[in-house]
Amino acid sequence: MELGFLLGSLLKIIAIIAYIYGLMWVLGRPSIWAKIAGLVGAFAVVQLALTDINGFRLLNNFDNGLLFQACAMTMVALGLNLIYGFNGQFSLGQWGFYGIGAYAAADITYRWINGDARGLLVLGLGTLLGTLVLIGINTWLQRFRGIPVLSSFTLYLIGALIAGTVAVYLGNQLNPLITPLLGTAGEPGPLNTPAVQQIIYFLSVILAGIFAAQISFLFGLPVLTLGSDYFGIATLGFTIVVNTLMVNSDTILPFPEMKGGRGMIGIPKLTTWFSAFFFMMLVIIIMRNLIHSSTGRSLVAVREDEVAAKAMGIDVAGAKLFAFVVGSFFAGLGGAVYAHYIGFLSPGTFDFLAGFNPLIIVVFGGLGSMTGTITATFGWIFFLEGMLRVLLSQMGTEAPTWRFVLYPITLLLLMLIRPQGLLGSVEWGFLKGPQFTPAPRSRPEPAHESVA
Amino acid sequence: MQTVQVPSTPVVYHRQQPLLWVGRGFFAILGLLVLYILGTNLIKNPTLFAQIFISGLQLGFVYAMIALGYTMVYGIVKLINFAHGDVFMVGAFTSFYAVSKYRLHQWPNTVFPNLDPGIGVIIGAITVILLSMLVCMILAITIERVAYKPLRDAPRISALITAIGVSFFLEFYGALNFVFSPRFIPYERPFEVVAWYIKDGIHRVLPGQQAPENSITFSNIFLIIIGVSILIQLLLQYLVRRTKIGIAMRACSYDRQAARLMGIDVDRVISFTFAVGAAFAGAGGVLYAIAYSLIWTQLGILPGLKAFVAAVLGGIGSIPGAFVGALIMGQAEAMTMGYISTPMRDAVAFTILIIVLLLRPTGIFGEPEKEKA
Amino acid sequence: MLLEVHNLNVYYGAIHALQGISFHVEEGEIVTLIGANGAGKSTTLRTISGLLRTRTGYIRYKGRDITNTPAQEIVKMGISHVPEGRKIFAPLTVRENLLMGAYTRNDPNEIQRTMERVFISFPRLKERINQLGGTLSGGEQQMLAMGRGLMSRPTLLLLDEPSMGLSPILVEEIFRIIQEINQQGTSILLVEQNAHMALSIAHRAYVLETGRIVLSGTAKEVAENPMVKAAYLGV
Amino acid sequence: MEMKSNGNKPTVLEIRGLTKFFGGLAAVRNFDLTLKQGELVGLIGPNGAGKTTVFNMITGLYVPTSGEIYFNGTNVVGLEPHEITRMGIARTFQNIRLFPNLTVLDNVRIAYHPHCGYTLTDGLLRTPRFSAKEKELTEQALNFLSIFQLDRIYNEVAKNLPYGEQRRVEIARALACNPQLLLLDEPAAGMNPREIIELMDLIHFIRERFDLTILLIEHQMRVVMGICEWITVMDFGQVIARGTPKEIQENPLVIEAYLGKGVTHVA
Amino acid sequence: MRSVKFLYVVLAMAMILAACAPTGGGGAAQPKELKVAILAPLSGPVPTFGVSTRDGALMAIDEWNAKGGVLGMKIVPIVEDSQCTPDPAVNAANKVIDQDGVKFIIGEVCSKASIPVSEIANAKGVIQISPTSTNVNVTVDSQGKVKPYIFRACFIDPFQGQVGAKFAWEKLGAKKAFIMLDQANDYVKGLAEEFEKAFTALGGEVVGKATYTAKDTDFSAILAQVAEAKPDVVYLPDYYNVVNLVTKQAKEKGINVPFVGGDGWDSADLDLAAADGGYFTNHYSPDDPRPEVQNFRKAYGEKYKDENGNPKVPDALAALAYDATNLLFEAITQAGTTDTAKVKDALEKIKFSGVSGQITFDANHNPIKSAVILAVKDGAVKFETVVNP
Repeated sequence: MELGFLLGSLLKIIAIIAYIYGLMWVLGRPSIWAKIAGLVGAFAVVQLALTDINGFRLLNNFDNGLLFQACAMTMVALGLNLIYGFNGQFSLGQWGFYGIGAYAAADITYRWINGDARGLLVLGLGTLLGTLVLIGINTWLQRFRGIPVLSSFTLYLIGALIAGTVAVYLGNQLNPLITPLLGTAGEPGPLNTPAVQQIIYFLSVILAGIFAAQISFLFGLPVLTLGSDYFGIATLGFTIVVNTLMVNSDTILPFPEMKGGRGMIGIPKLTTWFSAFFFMMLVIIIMRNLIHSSTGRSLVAVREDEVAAKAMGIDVAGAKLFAFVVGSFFAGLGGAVYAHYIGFLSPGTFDFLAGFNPLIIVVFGGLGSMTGTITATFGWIFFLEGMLRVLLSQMGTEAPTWRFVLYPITLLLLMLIRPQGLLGSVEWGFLKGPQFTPAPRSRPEPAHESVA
Repeated sequence: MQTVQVPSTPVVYHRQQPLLWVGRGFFAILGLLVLYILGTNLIKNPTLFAQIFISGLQLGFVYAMIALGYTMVYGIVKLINFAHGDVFMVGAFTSFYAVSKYRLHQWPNTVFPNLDPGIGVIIGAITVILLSMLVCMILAITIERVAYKPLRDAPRISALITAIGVSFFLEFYGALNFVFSPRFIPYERPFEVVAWYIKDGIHRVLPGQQAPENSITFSNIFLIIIGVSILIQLLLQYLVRRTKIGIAMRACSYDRQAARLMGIDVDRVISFTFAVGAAFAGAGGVLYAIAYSLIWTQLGILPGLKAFVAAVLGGIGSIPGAFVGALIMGQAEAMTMGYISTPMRDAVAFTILIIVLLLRPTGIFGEPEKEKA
Repeated sequence: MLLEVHNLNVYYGAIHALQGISFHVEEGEIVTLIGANGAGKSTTLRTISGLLRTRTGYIRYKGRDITNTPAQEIVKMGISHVPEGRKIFAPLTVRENLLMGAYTRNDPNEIQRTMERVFISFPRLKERINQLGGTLSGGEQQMLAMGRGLMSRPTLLLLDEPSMGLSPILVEEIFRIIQEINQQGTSILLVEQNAHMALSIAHRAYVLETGRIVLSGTAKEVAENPMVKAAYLGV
Repeated sequence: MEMKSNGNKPTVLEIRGLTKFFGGLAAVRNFDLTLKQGELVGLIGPNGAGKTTVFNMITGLYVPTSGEIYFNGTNVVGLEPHEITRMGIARTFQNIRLFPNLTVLDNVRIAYHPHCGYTLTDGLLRTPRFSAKEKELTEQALNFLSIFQLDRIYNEVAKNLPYGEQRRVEIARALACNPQLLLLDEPAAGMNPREIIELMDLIHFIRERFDLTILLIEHQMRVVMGICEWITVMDFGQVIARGTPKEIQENPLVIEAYLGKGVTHVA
Repeated sequence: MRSVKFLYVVLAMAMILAACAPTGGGGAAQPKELKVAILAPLSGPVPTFGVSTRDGALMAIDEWNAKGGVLGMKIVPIVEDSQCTPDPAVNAANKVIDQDGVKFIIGEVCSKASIPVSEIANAKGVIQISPTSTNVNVTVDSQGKVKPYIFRACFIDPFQGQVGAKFAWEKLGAKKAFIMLDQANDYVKGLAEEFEKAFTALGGEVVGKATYTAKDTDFSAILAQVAEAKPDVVYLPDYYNVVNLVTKQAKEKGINVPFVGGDGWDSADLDLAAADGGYFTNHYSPDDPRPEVQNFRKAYGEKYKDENGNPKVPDALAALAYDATNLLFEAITQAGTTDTAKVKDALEKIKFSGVSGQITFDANHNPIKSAVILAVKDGAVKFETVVNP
């Protein structure tokens, strides 16, 4: 009995990894049509498996939930891999940005379905104004040479606060124009049809990502100047501060609908396999295109040797900040997708201890390997939440207490056996960089024959 | 890099940094705000302030005992030993079993019935502490051998992940019913807590009575924690400054390769460092359990984290730094709890940490990072 | 033979750093290894003192096989390695640095006596006994490193680039002391970039090039070899 | 080697009163240097004399305590290192600093980053411009590598290369920054005599081909005396002599502080 | 080469189909077995609550099985670790519902885990009885509509808070109250808010409010505030672990104000010496001579031993889990079927006498039962008074 479940679960993990491999392989085909067909096919296969056909579903709700969690976690972990694996900045703050994204997106859609457009308006205007203000300040600061980081941080902070205030004011002014169209939750207005809700949901996910990115810009600007371990602790602090603010979101922060420690209920469950797949692929594609561009190479150069990177004309501080902001953007997207899958947010989810999970995944998969991160995320979730859960509950009522005893032991063993991570720095198909096979060339004059 | 001592004070040209005042002003305003809050409260009610200060001290000295282990281990192997807080927990549990189950704290009076009970309790309590320290040392050495040593040449992050793994393992293995059980267990103290109050001299608070208004109270636990913590600090200073193994520890943390060339068995020194840190954490665990009289398997997580933050604040790798950092953390938390709001205390503690790091990137006592290129 | 090294092959990852090196040191000799940076001189010393492992070949000391013995055992046997770049313990005082040199020894009186003897060779260290190692000047640091190496009372002293970064006057002083130490009965294996100085005090010399010994002989022979003249002594 | 007359060439680099203190210790004091277009100048002195510190200040890694550094008439003090590099100063390092886990090709392509020819958006959207420029960039990098006879190993990971090739990759990478002024920090360190001869040829060759001004730190007297037109000697952070190789070799101050009595008679 | 890879991809897709079949099929419950899932936080921040809940529920199941099961079916418990955290709880719920085909869930303990579980269970028509989740939104959705399939066995926050306030005002004659609460714990927060409302409505004054977090162990800064504020009563509606810490430290500081709390105090591990002089609202009195109570205590002690081999005394969590499980089986028996739609109707009408008193459900599926006030006095917990809803 147990053996059957063990084999079944193992087979499932292997099948998922094969799925990822197949997807990456087909996306790695040169033909654009093959790529599109592969993408659609990969989406359709799972969609089909999730569809109820005459009472039979290949993947039940349990698998479905794990799948969505894995998709959200993939975005978070890829973001962390960009920051830590590719750029070399040891960050424990990813979980905080995940939480920020989750709460920000949830607030938009929650308010929207309850007949309040302010969430969307304020955050939309805020991210827009904030971006403009940050770019403006940046342009102005370009005129100075050797400006201290703390001063520029203060200026950016003040700018962002002003932008935020203006956005809140404008949002409140504009709100009455839209509100009548929304209706209430009981009687949805014309702008609250499921189709519109999906649009708002997609907007909210993107806005949540941008919002997380902006916060990470403000936080990262001064903190990225710290040495690696110190940076790690400061970002751990960030996660804890964010968690504290979540617990106090209804007392210290003015968001009664988030209900602080009681948890935010009533978030519409708008995440579908399409949106989870869409955003995950979006993150994967952005990340892959980024890494294999010149900018991506400069990020990796910073990881390899900061001093040499400086000497190569790379703006090291800028590159670090860029990776941090993009990584946090991914985390924000992941959080937003997660929030609309689970429909309920509690600060307990964003506890700093859980914040080690993305780190464990990234190290497991192999630092600097996108493939490793993606497979490790799916493997990790389907091992811990899938396999161990299914197996242990088969083994009696006492066994489930062993889940978190077996997990660290597995962690230890894997780390001792493969300290460099499961896949090292291997990439599959699509995720590989563009390969150049140099044409044979006529050799230009060799060095020491031309002189002498 | 070889440089030359310049006899007279050199003329240093301060290069004009534009907009320097903006950043400085921002932090100055923050600082003034904190001073204002603390100052008004001090004037408004000095005894309350003193009372909060005392609880901050107690907290700080407990953190100091744990922080020492973090800072020593980090100094020598550059590893954030996340399992350290759980070693602290094991120390508390060991003393629990010694006291409640085996009545170890009563052995002097059982063996020597004529002994003065006061002295008996003292000897008994010291035995319990020593036993916990010993158990923690053995545990730490085992952890080091099994989980960290094989990864000494691997990337640093691998050892960090195993440290997290060990931490989870101790917490949840301990929570199994046949190990420590997951309960919140009331802890039987080996001796009773006596409180005193200060108002026109020092008086004892009689059981069941309230200390008079506007007085400052403190307990023997507070005195013991401060005493033991300072004793440990002195002991460690002696160990590190005067003994051969202590000097070898410093030598290893500065340059492991060179230390090996001196004939120092670096692995043994590292194990020793883990053991010493764990012993202090074990003693801390016992005192913590005695002070708060409640133990459970996850009790080490938060003190461990706070102590680690304290070590970073003080400049990780520096022993006096860990001590000072712990005291600052203790005060910051107590003051936040007293004057702002308790849930904000982690936020405030970490904000202080981040600000200190921004102003002094390697902590208060940290040595500046070496020159590059 | 005091030290015999035979067919040493050492790898750094995929890089073949030492490609079959063989040489020996007789009792009471100063033997020098010269060669460019990266030729494998320091690697040789580090292999002898147990910091690196060899894949093939053996090292014999006083007839005993010491291949791949841990560093602390090798120090106990009487081989002391003064590393390149001095590697003194900057946060330790001069006295503590010297005590670390005597780590393998236990008798405090004996250690005190050795320390006195070191102070005879390096009187400047005595003046600075309570100063932190990091605050010493370059020359003093080199003296401390050598004094520290002598604290284990070695029969064989491995010196790696003792003249590095020192002014010519100091270099001469250091080399005079090296000769003194040798005359007191300690054999010395000297690795030096300043081939001129090294050859002037050594009895025998080996020339290393990219992990191989390309030339050996008495110091005089080597110094007169035209290839050596061109590559290491020439201007 | 014939001496070129550079009297009327424009000044590329002018350093005035450069001073750097670390704590209370002066690493460099009152350092002056002028480089004219196309010159090849050597900077020598004992270890710790402050030569590398001068390099670090020119390239912006250290901010000088005082003094000015003019590059083509612009004061570069206070600029970020990458800004200085983009103005046209490139360097190599004493202890090779390649990007160890990247291929030779990527090492060079990173140097092209500031003028890669496409924007981040192009890269993210994989526009035709990205593909074209990236191809061009790679071709250019491979051509470049072939000049240094490194094209065969373009796909090797840098840390696995032998020492001499790592040096060449580092020089190639520095040149890929498209500099006007090249700073070489002990390029011959760790090379065997044959490699040193090749290196000297290489330096000559790149100087002609890329129209470079070169400032060189070196201990190998053979290299310095062989290829430099002018030499500046530093000791204890200060300049103690300047002149042609011949003058330097005969300067008693230099002999005492740096070359030692031995050098003259061996030479 | 290319075709080999393509073959591999096809193979992979086929494997997915194959892999999902053995575990994914689910399948309905066997007719002779009744599967009941117990979701409890066996790891995570509060494993002890999970263990008590699981043990309480398992004991009820064993008793029913000993009596021959429910409707002649053997009850098969499925225990899942839900960690008191939303995602694992949701996974656990999905797993038991879809993988194991369970139609009845006992759990979760924490409201923050129960709420997402309740949404899933309700959507699937699976009956969930949470033994201890006090948050209103466990049984009521965000629009204020009751979730038909979700019930709970405990008081909701408002009730206990009001009872506590009434008791403090009337029986203790308190005029000034100090409230201590954990912002992050919705149980504590809910009780504290309701207490504050009720107490001020009665005319009392809340002279201070201090918040702490569940991980705190040092309360001296808060207790200094308490001493400063000189209240007549301190309301501390937290679990016994926090109560032990706070009351002990208060005693040591010489603060002798009576503490008042909620059912979270009820535990064998409550430090009676420290909590001496305190009162708490509870579902039942341990001195209650009713056979339900006495039998339960005895049976529990026989079944579960602590690490010293002494019989364990059930805490409130175990008692409520026991009641919740019994409630469920009672309702199934009354409905005469395992059809959840019928069982839920039976539950709505049920009159059940459990350890925690007579239970009937109100319109929002919250139990209506009387509360008792217990006093901690002279090393024992004593019955003080009954307060009816």
